[in-house]
Amino acid sequence: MDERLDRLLLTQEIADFLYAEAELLDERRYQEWLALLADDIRYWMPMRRNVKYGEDGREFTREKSDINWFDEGKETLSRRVKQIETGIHWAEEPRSRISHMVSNVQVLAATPSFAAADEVSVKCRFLIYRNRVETETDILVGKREDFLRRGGESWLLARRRIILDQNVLLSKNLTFFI
Amino acid sequence: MDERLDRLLLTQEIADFLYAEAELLDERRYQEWLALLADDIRYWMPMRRNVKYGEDGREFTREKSDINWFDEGKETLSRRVKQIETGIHWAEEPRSRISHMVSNVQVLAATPSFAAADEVSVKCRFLIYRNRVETETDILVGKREDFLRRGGESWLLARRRIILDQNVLLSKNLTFFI
Amino acid sequence: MDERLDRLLLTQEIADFLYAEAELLDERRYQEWLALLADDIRYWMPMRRNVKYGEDGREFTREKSDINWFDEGKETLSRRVKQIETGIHWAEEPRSRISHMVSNVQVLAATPSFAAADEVSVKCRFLIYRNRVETETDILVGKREDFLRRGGESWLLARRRIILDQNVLLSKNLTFFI
Amino acid sequence: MASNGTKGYHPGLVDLDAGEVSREIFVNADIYAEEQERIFSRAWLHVGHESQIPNPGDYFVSSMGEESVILCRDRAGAIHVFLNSCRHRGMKVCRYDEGTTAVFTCPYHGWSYGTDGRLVGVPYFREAYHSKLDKAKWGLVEVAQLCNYKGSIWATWDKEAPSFQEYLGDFTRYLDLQLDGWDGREGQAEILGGVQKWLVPCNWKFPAENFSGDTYHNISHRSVDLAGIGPSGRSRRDYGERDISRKLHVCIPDRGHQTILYLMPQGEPTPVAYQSAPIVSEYFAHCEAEKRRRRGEYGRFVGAPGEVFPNTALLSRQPRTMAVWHPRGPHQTECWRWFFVDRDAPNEVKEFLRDYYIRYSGPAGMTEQDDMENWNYAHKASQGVIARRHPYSYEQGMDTAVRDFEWQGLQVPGDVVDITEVQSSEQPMRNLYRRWNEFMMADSWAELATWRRNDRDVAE
Amino acid sequence: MASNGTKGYHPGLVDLDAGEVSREIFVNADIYAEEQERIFSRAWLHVGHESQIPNPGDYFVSSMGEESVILCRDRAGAIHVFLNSCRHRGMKVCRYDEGTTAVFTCPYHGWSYGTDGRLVGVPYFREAYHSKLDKAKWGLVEVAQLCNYKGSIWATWDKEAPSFQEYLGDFTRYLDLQLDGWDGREGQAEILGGVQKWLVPCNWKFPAENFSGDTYHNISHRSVDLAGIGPSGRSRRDYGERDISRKLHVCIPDRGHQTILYLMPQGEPTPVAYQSAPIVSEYFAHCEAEKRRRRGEYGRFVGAPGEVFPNTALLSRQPRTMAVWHPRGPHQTECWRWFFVDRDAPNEVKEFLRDYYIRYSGPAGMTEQDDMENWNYAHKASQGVIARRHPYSYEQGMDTAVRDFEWQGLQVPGDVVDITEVQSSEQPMRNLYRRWNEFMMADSWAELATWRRNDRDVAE
Amino acid sequence: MASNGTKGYHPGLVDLDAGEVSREIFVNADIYAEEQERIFSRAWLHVGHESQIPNPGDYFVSSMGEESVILCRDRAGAIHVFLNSCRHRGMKVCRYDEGTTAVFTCPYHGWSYGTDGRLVGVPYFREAYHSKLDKAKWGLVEVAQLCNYKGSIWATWDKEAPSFQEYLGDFTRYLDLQLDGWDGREGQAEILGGVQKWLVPCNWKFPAENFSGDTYHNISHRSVDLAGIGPSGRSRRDYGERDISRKLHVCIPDRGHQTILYLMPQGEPTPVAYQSAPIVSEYFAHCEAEKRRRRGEYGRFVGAPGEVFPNTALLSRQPRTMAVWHPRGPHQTECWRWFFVDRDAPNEVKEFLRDYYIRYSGPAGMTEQDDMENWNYAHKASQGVIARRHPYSYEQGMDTAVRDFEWQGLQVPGDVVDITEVQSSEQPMRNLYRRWNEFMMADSWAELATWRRNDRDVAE
Ligand code: FES
Ligand code: FES
Ligand code: FES
Ligand SMILES: [Fe+3]
Ligand SMILES: [Fe+3]
Ligand SMILES: [Fe+3]
Repeated sequence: MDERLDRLLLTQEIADFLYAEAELLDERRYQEWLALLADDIRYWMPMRRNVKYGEDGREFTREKSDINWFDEGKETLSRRVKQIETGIHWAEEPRSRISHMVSNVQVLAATPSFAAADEVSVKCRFLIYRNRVETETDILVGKREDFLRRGGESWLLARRRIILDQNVLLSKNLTFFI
Repeated sequence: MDERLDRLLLTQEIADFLYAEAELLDERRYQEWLALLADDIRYWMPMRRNVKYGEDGREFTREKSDINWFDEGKETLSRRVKQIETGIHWAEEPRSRISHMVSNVQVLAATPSFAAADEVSVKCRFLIYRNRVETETDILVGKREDFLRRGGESWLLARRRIILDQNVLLSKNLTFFI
Repeated sequence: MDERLDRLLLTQEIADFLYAEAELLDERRYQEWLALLADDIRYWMPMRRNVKYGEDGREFTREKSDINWFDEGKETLSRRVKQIETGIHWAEEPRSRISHMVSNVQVLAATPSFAAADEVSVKCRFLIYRNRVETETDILVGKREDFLRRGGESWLLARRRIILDQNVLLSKNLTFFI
Repeated sequence: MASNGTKGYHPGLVDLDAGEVSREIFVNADIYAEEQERIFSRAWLHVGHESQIPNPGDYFVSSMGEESVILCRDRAGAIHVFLNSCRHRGMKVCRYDEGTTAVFTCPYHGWSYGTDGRLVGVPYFREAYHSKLDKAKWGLVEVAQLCNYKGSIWATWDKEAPSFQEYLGDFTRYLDLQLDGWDGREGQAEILGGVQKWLVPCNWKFPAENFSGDTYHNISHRSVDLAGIGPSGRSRRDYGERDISRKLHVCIPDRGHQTILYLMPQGEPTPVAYQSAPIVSEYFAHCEAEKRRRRGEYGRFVGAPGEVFPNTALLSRQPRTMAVWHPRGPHQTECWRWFFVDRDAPNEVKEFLRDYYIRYSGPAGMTEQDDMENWNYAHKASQGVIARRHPYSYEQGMDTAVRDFEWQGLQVPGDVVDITEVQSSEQPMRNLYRRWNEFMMADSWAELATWRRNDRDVAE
Repeated sequence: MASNGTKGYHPGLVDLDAGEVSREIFVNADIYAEEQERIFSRAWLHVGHESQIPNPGDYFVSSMGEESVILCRDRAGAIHVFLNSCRHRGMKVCRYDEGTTAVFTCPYHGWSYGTDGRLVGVPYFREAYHSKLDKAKWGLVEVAQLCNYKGSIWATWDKEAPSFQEYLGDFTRYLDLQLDGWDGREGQAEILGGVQKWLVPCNWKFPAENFSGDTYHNISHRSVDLAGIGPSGRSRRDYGERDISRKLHVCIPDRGHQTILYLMPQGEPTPVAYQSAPIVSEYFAHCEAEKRRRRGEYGRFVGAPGEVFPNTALLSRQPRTMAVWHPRGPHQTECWRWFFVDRDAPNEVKEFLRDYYIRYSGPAGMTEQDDMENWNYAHKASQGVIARRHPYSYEQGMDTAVRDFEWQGLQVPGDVVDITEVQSSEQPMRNLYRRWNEFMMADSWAELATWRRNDRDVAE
Repeated sequence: MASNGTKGYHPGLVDLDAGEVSREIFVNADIYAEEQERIFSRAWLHVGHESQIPNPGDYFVSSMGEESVILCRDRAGAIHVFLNSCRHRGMKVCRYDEGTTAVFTCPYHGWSYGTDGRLVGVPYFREAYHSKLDKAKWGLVEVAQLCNYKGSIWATWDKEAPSFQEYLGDFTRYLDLQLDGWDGREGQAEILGGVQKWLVPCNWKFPAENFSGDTYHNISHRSVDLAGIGPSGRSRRDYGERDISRKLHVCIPDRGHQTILYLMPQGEPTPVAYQSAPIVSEYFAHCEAEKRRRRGEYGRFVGAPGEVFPNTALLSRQPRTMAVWHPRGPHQTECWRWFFVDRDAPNEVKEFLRDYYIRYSGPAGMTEQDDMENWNYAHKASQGVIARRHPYSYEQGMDTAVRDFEWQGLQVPGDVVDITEVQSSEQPMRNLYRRWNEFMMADSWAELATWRRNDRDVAE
């Protein structure tokens, strides 16, 4: 019973973190969002290929050696925020109306334990709805694998792997965080 | 530990309420849905403008003074239900096939306490899928901020603020509840 | 308090099961998915009609007597898996990129009790995003009513009723599991 | 072949003698393309209201036909309407819905335009252009004519078009019902914050003809009548005065404008409305009295849905709104709706009316919802090759309109059908499509200003 | 320019001497528009089955070409097919899929039509119309001809078209295999509840030619063969009789109908099938014997996929279904599929077959899924300017069809290619496009009824 | 009527004397259709890079214009480009993005093609085809000409087209900057794994003209300049050499190719870059020296954005990429981007550059994002009937180009505008549309190879 409860409490805590993060992004509170990122964060979103059955190894572009949609750390992420906050980043000016829907939150691992976790790996599904100017609309859906590390009060996002369910990107840009 | 547990139990209780509410709407059990609304409910859905960076104050139309998509109380909501139930409200006859997806449930505040809450403010994301007649389809996504009050057995919805991520409404009508 | 906690723990346990199931499907681990299905599973997805107000009885095609989108047991489901795994099931070769989003998880009943449940009936909303080849994209949204039975370690899916919010199917095929 | 139908418009498609109009004009892509040239680039279109841009530098981004335009007030206080597209490479220079600015600077290469449309900033003008670019030639494209009529802003792309007043003709008096105060004072209207914008999958002419005065479709609003929406808490959407007034269809031949009009009896006061809300009731009672005083006999006019050709809808009673039906392809319309109250009305009155407007109008409006459902599926069911062979019927009340209609000592300008007893007619739609046909056929405003010829004829 | 290709159809695009057909006829928007006029408004189209509307007032909303139609039974029990669009402003009068009603009342202005299509209700007919509207003229648009052939309902918009029987010609006998009981009794078919409807991004002719008898694409079904789907639990989708019968391609020249046919040996009983399910096995054994008795030598016919020109697919063996390929633009098809069982079959048999049908057919059908994938991407890869320069190949088995084919004392009506040994031919597709070309070229049914001229020639 | 504008292209729309180009050529559907025939099926197009298919049997699925093509290496090692569509019924024969195979087997009926395009497998060839099908005639459609230029693969569908080298003309030297090593060695480029593909809602010519050398839109990148993205950690996207070099617009008249070029001073070494990263800094310093040694004076060339007519973009400095703008309808473009590094560069250098490329380029690229926003809304705001009446302005630096431009003893091939002081010109766009106009007007390559006539003139 206790173990189930520990798992439950941790899962809810992590879910709350992910929801709070989504809240900051959707409310455009980017500086607060940056504060949730570990200094050594890796933010990676590979591209996907159509491959023959059995050749799944070649489906994703490789982190740190291939071209990816995103493959960067906190410095670049901070610059992206800074760019939006210039108020003249035309691709986000006027700014998009965005909702991050996070579902299927699964805590895959917790160390040292669920009862006293310092590090957690969590997977979820996301749907991002982005609408801007008059009728421009994008829907992006996929999976996210996050690695969280306890940092003082809160948790810190130490690594994010984003799997978008697309081949040709169906949006003209990726000016938002996923 | 206890406090975390209280928070957890309340969050789940509120989530259950929101899911049950969605169930009533999707199952077209409108009278039961009305029973979940406080007599003094305020149901507000502003329109959104594209504004210059830094002028966010002008993004939303104002409750009770501007024109909004919705800005009404229980009497009007009841009339809307009554209209559908005439069976000749052509915009809903034949009736739409609707799913309310509710995610990112966050209890923002509970008074007097999480352990013994009488009032709760909760925020979530919604995706409404609406399909009707042959191929007519709408997807609406956004945020909801609800204020719930304990009313006897169950909770009552005392206030709902709906933020739709659209500027020009991409649907021909809003004959459903959000 | 205990009862609320039992309900909470069970709900989370069932949600975890549904998320884990979605994970297996999205990761194309079909054999493991089959292992989650009871031998006597009934997998039913009716078609939907536009009917006059008050004639809801005729909205859905009937299980086991009408034509349905799906109305089958484990043998046929296993053959579907086998077909995909031939690597030459062209409708899934190259394979689709799929995400199952599960939300609004509601445990409707548990027997004999929430504390020691052997059987559970659970309802949720689903959104399935399917993208394949270059730009082909489908979004399917609806409700699922599952009946789960405890089978040794894990739970087993004993019955699934899928209500898709469509009339004319807006996808060219249903080569994936819902 | 008919599935994309006849190539372009030919007059047989609108047959007013037979009272029939072909479905082609609603669903045919070539005819739609012609409409953009022949109607939307030549007619006067409604753009907005001056109260939306009270101060110098204020702007409101509106639409004329398919295109985005900027309604703004320059530093000298003059009002302008510009095409919202940079002259250099076409970039949409203003992508905000409204605001205040000193210049419109293009995001692409930085050309900047004053609020009077002049090209004021060209990066590297001296270096890259060797000061040769003729800035005077490359300002924002401005409408050919603009008119501020009692606060409402109208514009046309055609410099040959007659003045807006001449364009309105005798319809002026009916437009006044929309724009003046309920008490009859000039231009007292104020726009509530928030312009509704939404998309409907139908041709723009479905709402246009509906608001021309479709008195025949009340049956489609039966559900809201049963549910009750009335400001008096009563279940009918209309008012006591109906019982004592004459209900008229008023059409301005040669102009294509038409409206429903309620004509009150002579001498009798307008019945009290909104009894449920004393303050509101008093306000309107007071205004009615004032109106009679100010307007004399014409104070007996009470407005109702009407249409200024081609795509501006009036509704000068509660819910008091104006709408524009922007074409967005043959099969889609973007509806915009402005909401009106008397500037000087008490807040209780404004609040009371606002509540009513919101639940009545637009996509969330219990009344308008059913209209849009009908427009959507009437359009959809008219696209096929067989459907196109069967014209719509506009025979209702053929040849029943009279000129010089008079009742109890008051003459009503325009062609009038008294529908008090007959309940309905399709005279307004026939008036609309007669004018629409003229626009589609005429090659110049010289042809379109038919009344000038008529006057001449008379003169001779 | 070729990207929207040649403007409209010209005969060179179908070159049957060379056995080539241009990709233009599949992807060109102008040709698609012509098809709506020349094919779908002139040919006989399948609408539904009488068992779907057993009682007076019953209706089933179906589709003919791009358009929605109402199949209904009037109070006198007569069957009608009407365009589902109000004559007044075109509103879709019935938006339910099926049901029972006394009248169809339009939601917009309330005109109502009887189940016999007559305009029976016009609000304010006396007042607003002064009783002048000619109601007889404004009833629902009805098809020009309707035929109830053994329970299947067919209709055409063209009054000049020949009778359905004449339209079928010698194909009647093959259609009977679909509509009669398996035991050979007339019109014993019953439709299972639920008509499948789904969208496929391809031109309607891809499924039409596939079901005309594409015996060449079995390879695309290899995965389901490996997975196993057979009703006998065996891994092949077909049956023992294949081993002993002749497999034929049968085409009706001048009509554009074609099918695959299995011809059983003389005297030999049809091999037992469905051994895994004794009741089913017995039922079919019994029916086979009965059929031989009733039909004599023709009882040796066993059906298979076939096509009634232009867009109705037959499949008269298990899974026993009929399908219609509704055009929804040049690049999209809406597929409808009806499922058949013998009305008097035991429930175990119906249940057994239903299971098989569901897992075999339609968007969730393990077999049909791969067909649709091919139609989708064959269409998509044929749209480009270079692709359009390269016609498809239809050379398979050119000039191998014989008239008066006979085997073991039974003559088979139509042009026949015996594919038992050669495995496959493209004679059915050539037959389809020959007829398609005639429809696209001919200006009248006088031209299209080529057989009449031929008969006359013979007579002379 | 103008809403779908003029029917097709006519030369007045590109008026280079006035320095104006009509919006029609960007938004008109008929002109778009003509482009597919006249430009994309006749010009040389970029397909990929040989390093993507190093071994026999390797393939990469690419695109030419609207169509999918297969770039592959046959068993003998020869490189081919084929239309990705089966000859039988058009099925897309290869639906993977890349891989290795012995044959391409069609999923529909199983025809199979060798990696040399020959039709090698036809099921039932003997039985069903009676061995009559002329296999030699039905192989995969292959491009008319293919050229492997320093590892980059180019192809054209037109056998009349001149060789790629002749097509390039004097532009060769600038393409070399893209394909050779930074140290000047031939064809040292390597493609990083992963080709970016994304959709932008604009006509393909917006990116084409932007990459032709739009030196005027830096202002639109102000936000990234402020945020800082530079590889040196500095906030500017460009480099020290700018301060000492001449910045040129180089255009190849008659060919339609153009680029920006930095010309270094004689004798002076190129300033050190990337000081923040010593290894990278050293590498480039070393390469610069090597390049000067190898290329002599031409080593003073430093590349920049450029365009090979019609739709291939070069960027031969960091971020070193090539892009193709595939037309996907008049209103949509599919962008593909390949990323280059020197094959023999140290891993630290490759890694360093890769990071920079990713944050700079493509849909997630902080720089390119703002370009696409501008292309999107410039296109959108140019579609209306009024907008189309107002051409874009291309007057910048008219008549300022010189032939035989020389600086410090080095002559630069092509027409050159020195923009070092004037900052910018629109000569490259004028060069692009001049050639575009020739393609749209000319009926044959005999006409298009204008330089041959010029040479002849000279000869005479
Ligand atoms: S597009 Fe506006 S400045 Fe170039
Ligand atoms: S549209 Fe049917 S009654 Fe008017
Ligand atoms: S389509 Fe390729 S073999 Fe038939
Ligand atoms: Fe109405
Ligand atoms: Fe098949
Ligand atoms: Fe740029």
